[in-house]
Amino acid sequence: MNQAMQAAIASSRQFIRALLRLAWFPPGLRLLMFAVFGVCVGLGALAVHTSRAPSYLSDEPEVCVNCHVMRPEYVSWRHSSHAEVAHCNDCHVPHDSFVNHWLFKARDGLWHATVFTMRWEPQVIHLSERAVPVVESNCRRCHERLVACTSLREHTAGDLRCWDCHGDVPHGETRGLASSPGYLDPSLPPVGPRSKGVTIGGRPPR
Amino acid sequence: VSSIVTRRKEAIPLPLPRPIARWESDSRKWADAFPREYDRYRMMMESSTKTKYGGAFPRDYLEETPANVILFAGYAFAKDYLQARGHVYAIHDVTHTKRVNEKTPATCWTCKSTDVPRILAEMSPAEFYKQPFSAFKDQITHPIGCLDCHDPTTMRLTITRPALREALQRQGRDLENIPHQEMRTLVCAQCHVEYYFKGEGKYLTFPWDKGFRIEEIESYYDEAEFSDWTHAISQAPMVKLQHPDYEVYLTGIHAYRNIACADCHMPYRSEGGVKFTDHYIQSPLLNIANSCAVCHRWSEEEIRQRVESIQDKTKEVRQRVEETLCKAHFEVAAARQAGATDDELQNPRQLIRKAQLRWDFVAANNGMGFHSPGECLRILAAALDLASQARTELARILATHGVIKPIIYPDISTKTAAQQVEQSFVNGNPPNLLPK
Amino acid sequence: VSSIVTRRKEAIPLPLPRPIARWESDSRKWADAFPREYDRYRMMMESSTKTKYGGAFPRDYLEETPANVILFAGYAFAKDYLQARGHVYAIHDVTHTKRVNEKTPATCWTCKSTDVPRILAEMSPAEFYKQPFSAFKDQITHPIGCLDCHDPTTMRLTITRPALREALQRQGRDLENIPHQEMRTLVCAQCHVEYYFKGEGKYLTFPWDKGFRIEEIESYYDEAEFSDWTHAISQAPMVKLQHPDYEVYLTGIHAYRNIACADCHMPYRSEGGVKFTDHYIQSPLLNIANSCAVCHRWSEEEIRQRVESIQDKTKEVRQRVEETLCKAHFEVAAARQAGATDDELQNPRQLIRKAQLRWDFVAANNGMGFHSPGECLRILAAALDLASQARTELARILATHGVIKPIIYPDISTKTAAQQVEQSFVNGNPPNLLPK
Ligand code: HEC
Ligand code: HEC
Ligand code: HEC
Ligand code: HEC
Ligand code: HEC
Ligand code: HEC
Ligand code: HEC
Ligand code: HEC
Ligand code: HEC
Ligand code: HEC
Ligand code: HEC
Ligand code: HEC
Ligand code: HEC
Ligand code: HEC
Ligand SMILES: [Ca+2]
Ligand SMILES: [Ca+2]
Repeated sequence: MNQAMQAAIASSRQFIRALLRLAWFPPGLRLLMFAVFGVCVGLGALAVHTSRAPSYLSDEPEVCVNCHVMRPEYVSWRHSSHAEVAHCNDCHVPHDSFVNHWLFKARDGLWHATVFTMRWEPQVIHLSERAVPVVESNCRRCHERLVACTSLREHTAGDLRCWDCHGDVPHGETRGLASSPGYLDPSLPPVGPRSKGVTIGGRPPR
Repeated sequence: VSSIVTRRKEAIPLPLPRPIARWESDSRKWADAFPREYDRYRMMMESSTKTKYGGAFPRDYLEETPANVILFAGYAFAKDYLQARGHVYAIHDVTHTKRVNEKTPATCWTCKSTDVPRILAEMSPAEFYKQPFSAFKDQITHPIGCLDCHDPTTMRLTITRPALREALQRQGRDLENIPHQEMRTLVCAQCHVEYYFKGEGKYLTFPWDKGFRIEEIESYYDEAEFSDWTHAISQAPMVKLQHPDYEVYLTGIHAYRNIACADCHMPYRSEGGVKFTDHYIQSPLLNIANSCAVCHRWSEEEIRQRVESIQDKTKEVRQRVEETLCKAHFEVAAARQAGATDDELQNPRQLIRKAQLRWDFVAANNGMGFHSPGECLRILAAALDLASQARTELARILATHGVIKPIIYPDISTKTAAQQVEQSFVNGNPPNLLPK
Repeated sequence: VSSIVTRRKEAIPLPLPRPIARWESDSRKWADAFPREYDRYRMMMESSTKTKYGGAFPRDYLEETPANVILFAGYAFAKDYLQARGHVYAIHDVTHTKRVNEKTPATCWTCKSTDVPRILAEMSPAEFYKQPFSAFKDQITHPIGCLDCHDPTTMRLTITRPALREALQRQGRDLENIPHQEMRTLVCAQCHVEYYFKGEGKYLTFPWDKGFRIEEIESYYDEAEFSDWTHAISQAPMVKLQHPDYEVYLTGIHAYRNIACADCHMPYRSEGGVKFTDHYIQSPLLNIANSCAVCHRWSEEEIRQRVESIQDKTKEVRQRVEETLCKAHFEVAAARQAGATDDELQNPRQLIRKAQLRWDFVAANNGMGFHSPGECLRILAAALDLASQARTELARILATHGVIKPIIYPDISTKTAAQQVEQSFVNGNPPNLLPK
């Protein structure tokens, strides 16, 4: 390591230290700024915790019921033949490439969170146009061998979607609020600063 | 952050309701405990909505279809007949219709107010029904509301009207063990059904003892030798069918799949994360997304088009029946003018009674055939057949009395014109119908 | 484990088909490449299946409904009219029906054989159609099979019959860009449609230029002043409608939801881990689990009951129309016997033509109304109205000629009785219909 480099490191250390101490400001303001910053970080952490934002990185279906508007879909899926074999993201996120997978996930996650927080959600939720081919390609991903000998192996314009025939896979025949009994089934896990551990319907998630 | 926290909080159920008085007929008093339901219930004040064949605006059935005036000649429905609007208007409308007069019995109040259950608890139904309508003007002030369908202590759905309890009991139903999903229809079947006033006591009765189908209802009335009025033009003994919504619904695909009135007319709604039953009862076509699209994942436009295409078909065939029936009524009158005897006219009159009973089952039913498209068309076709048979026979009877050319059918192209013709028959100075 | 491995192997796509000759009309030759499809196709040999209104057994329509004999009086359908059975019988049945005689044109072969596409490639359709039926007895030996619907080089669905191509082209359709799902219906629409023989050349033509609805087809025929035959009893100019399955289907809920003929009549089947199209084409009521229950998760019994309740309604109204129409035909004949002129009878005959055309649209259509319940009932109601109008007018015409009592309707309660009556009219010695 030569002199010049050591000097550079030392001066940047100094700079960082000054930055952390907010050395350019008067001490009173310094204190206030520390306080505000602390609150922001705290609130941010709380928001992240409350909305379970990190969980978006996971593929657990329980993540989706973080928002009660996803409850009917969760409940119907939970009781479906696919409950043991396919999770939400197996169907609702592209699996063709790593990039696509995460881009789609990020975009959908941010959009849903925005809609939810802004209370923009419609009374009845439908698949978005963008989502339709994604879901269908996932049906095919798992069942491609089965359908390989029929014209179903490819989708051409005007064709039926898989769920035009298999309408109950996996969300059942009746959608939306009508398909989930009661207001709260399953109940949402408690949230807030004092809540511990996540439970779904009284038991920890898988 | 606070928004996120509130949004999570709102998903927690409401506290238990505060107690509500046993006969609380004022729906506003229920609102403290159930603000969401009440707020939506109040929306029924809206009475200008329109769909192709429905909605809450006061469509004048006599103006829209002047044939109605002829078909009901000599009966109150020829005077005033409007499309129904929201439940909150029930008191206003029954006290303003021209169908009510001094002779109207109290029975007419039965389906209009939350005060009725209380009165019926105080006096027996038989006593209530036989009094005059005017006797209760002061005691009955609250329109249809919470107490009509709910038990205020448990909030469970309940049948408050004796006529339905009695009719179901006569069919051998165990009223204690009615499935919940069926209750979501039966609360409506307290009122949205065909009824008649039995005997001198004007006892409110549903004619279901032989079954719910029109043929069975007909044979019930035939056996009881019942008729509501004698037709002013044809002198046929007529039966009026009123809003047999429940009976028609029972024969449709949705009843077959166990879908209740409330599923379409009171779909679930979510506000702030709470799921509740939408108490704004109205045409589902004004709320397609919530009511139909739950089961039919088509676009709203596609759903509306499909419904209207069903309704258009019903309307088309209904019109064919109306034209044939009007002609038949006039032809009986013409045959009398030509000298035919009551004996000769006995059969055509019976055919007319049978035909119009069928037509009315469909016409008085709400939804323009949607509740059971196939059954409505089948019944209309039967009505058409019977009315046509009457006409063929009348052509022969007229010929026997020397009338071979077509008779003169009066102008009934507007409500006013039709009502003039109707009145002339009612007052005993009908126009000459015989051709020269 | 080995079982899983074999099952997976089975699911690997079949090897590319071995080349099949361009005009291979023998379906057995296709079997090497597509054994599953062929095996199921062979199942159509079964011709004893029965459902309430369908199935593959040779139901005798004339015996079951003797009214048919009267309605088709003077036409080949009064001789012999059976329920269709599987495609593999097409050659046998067309060569054994009494409807074929020396005057039958080759056009009748068009929808019966895989040899037809080859012949049509060799000679122009116009040339083919105008030859006599008998000219091709040796060349046409293979019943309906693979080549009728598939291109042997790509196995894609294809329209092999010029009549459909021409009809669609006249409607401005681009034949190169038909969605795949529609092809799953159009291959059937090559044959299961109303057709007529145009002009002297007996050119096979579908009357769709104004549209697919019965009113539009009627106005097409009226404009072309077309009629198939003159009715032997009423002398009305009649049009025969043949199996308008496609046209009726188009107005139904399933077409509205984009569901193809193949979805119900050729549902997917899975055998050994491979899903393929079931080529045993038959009544879906014989295979409810695969064909209906995939979309309708009800029990088979519930599905069957619902279908039959739709069919019962259609049957009921159909019968009403048949009775009215038979009477109308006889009344025209009676009026002639009483001295009425062709001029006087012009209007009733036109009404009869219109009514029977509508009735036949529903009656000749397979499925007893199921393919479009509402539309079928609407059309039958219109037929009933028109036929009844004819009868009312005929009662007046008869009266003008002194006949006031009901006429004598001959006994047509069995096929034999009806055919005797029919023949007496055909041979010019009809019974006396006038009452004393
Ligand atoms: C932050 C709350 C929230 C979470 C968590 C959430 N959703 Fe949603 N979701 C929504 C809202 C709000 C909508 C309605 C969006 C709209 O209609 O535009 C929605 C709509 C959807 C739709 C239909 C609309 C579309 O974009 O196609 C799908 C599919 C969906 N969500 C899947 C999921 C899955 C899978 C998860 C879990 C990985 C999930 N959601 C988690 C709030 C959420
Ligand atoms: C096996 C595949 C599959 C799985 C697993 C799955 N979905 Fe779906 N999802 C679908 C299909 C297919 C549709 C479209 C149905 C339609 O449009 O009729 C759909 C639709 C939706 C919609 C739109 C609303 C609706 O009902 O049409 C939402 C929201 C949704 N899914 C959320 C979820 C959530 C949350 C999970 C996990 C708890 C999940 N899905 C699991 C296949 C799946
Ligand atoms: C992650 C893989 C996966 C995806 C994605 C998937 N499936 Fe499946 N599916 C399976 C497996 C495994 C089974 C067998 C389940 C069993 O037998 O319990 C199955 C069973 C089925 C069945 C037969 C059982 C039933 O419920 O009727 C149907 C139909 C079906 N899937 C359709 C679909 C459709 C449609 C989609 C897309 C909307 C889809 N699948 C997406 C793995 C998947
Ligand atoms: C499958 C859904 C469905 C069910 C179940 C149903 N209805 Fe309806 N109802 C409709 C539709 C659609 C209309 C037509 C509305 C229009 O034309 O605007 C209608 C119309 C009506 C109307 C007239 C409303 C208007 O604005 O014209 C009344 C009253 C009514 N229904 C009562 C009932 C009753 C009582 C029941 C149960 C016995 C019932 N309905 C069951 C869908 C339904
Ligand atoms: C069995 C219950 C029941 C009885 C008894 C009853 N109604 Fe009604 N009434 C209804 C229902 C349900 C409607 C709304 C449906 C409709 O109009 O088709 C209605 C609607 C009305 C309307 C508003 C629409 C219109 O037709 O102008 C008037 C006014 C009315 N009724 C008057 C009466 C009178 C007068 C009587 C006594 C002769 C009476 N009702 C008896 C159930 C009943
Ligand atoms: C015409 C009948 C009728 C009237 C009037 C009526 N309700 Fe209801 N109510 C129902 C039906 C049906 C349900 C659904 C019950 C179920 O599925 O358990 C219901 C459900 C409810 C529920 C249960 C929670 C929910 O929303 O599903 C409450 C609370 C309620 N009603 C309050 C009221 C109040 C307050 C009023 C008066 C403003 C009222 N109801 C008037 C028929 C009625
Ligand atoms: C106590 C009697 C009663 C009960 C119970 C009742 N109705 Fe009504 N309903 C009426 C009367 C009366 C009217 C007409 C009010 C008017 O026009 O003044 C009416 C009108 C309506 C209308 C027309 C409103 C519009 O906007 O077009 C609909 C729809 C309706 N009812 C549906 C229902 C349904 C669904 C139920 C059960 C959940 C029900 N009703 C229960 C008596 C009743
Ligand atoms: C709770 C479920 C449910 C609701 C809500 C519902 N339907 Fe249906 N509907 C069905 C079922 C089940 C069938 C029978 C066919 C099937 O199984 O898919 C059906 C059949 C139909 C048909 C086919 C009948 C035909 O021949 O065209 C139409 C149209 C229809 N519904 C319209 C509506 C309309 C409009 C609404 C809202 C006013 C509605 N439905 C509400 C479940 C429902
Ligand atoms: C939604 C399902 C469905 C569709 C789509 C459908 N059909 Fe059918 N079809 C039926 C049913 C159900 C029957 C009645 C069978 C019976 O009564 O046994 C039937 C009867 C028939 C029959 C008489 C079979 C018999 O055994 O009596 C023929 C031929 C036929 N259909 C042809 C067609 C053609 C051609 C199309 C397309 C243009 C078509 N069908 C579309 C369900 C369907
Ligand atoms: C446009 C195609 C087409 C043409 C042209 C055609 N048919 Fe058919 N034929 C059919 C179809 C489709 C069926 C089965 C459906 C049915 O019978 O309703 C059938 C059934 C038959 C049957 C068996 C059932 C029965 O009615 O006894 C005979 C025999 C028959 N045709 C003879 C003929 C004769 C003879 C001609 C010429 C006058 C002819 N076909 C012209 C399409 C056609
Ligand atoms: C009446 C029309 C018709 C006839 C005849 C017919 N097919 Fe098909 N075939 C179809 C239809 C429709 C499909 C579904 C095609 C699609 O969706 O792409 C099909 C699909 C196929 C497929 C694709 C794989 C599958 O099963 O989905 C093969 C291979 C096939 N047929 C072979 C045959 C053979 C071999 C014969 C003769 C024994 C034959 N077909 C006769 C209409 C027919
Ligand atoms: C080349 C002409 C032709 C084509 C293409 C055709 N059919 Fe047919 N179909 C006929 C004839 C002819 C018969 C009557 C055979 C007989 O009775 O001899 C018939 C009979 C039938 C029957 C009665 C069998 C039974 O068991 O009841 C059904 C169902 C049927 N066809 C459905 C279809 C469907 C679905 C398609 C398309 C996938 C189709 N047909 C394509 C000409 C055709
Ligand atoms: C036109 C209707 C239709 C469409 C579209 C359709 N299927 Fe199916 N599917 C069926 C039928 C019918 C069966 C039942 C076959 C059997 O059990 O013999 C079936 C069976 C299945 C099964 C279960 C097979 C078994 O052995 O249990 C799976 C998985 C499946 N389909 C997946 C799919 C997928 C993935 C798609 C979309 C690419 C799709 N289907 C599109 C009609 C359809
Ligand atoms: C590929 C899907 C599919 C198939 C296969 C199918 N249907 Fe349907 N069916 C529908 C749809 C979609 C509707 C419209 C109602 C709805 O949206 O649920 C419907 C409506 C109906 C109705 C309601 C009409 C009424 O008014 O009663 C009946 C009954 C019915 N189908 C019977 C059948 C029968 C029987 C079969 C088999 C021969 C069949 N369907 C095959 C999708 C299908
Ligand atoms: Ca009555
Ligand atoms: Ca024809």
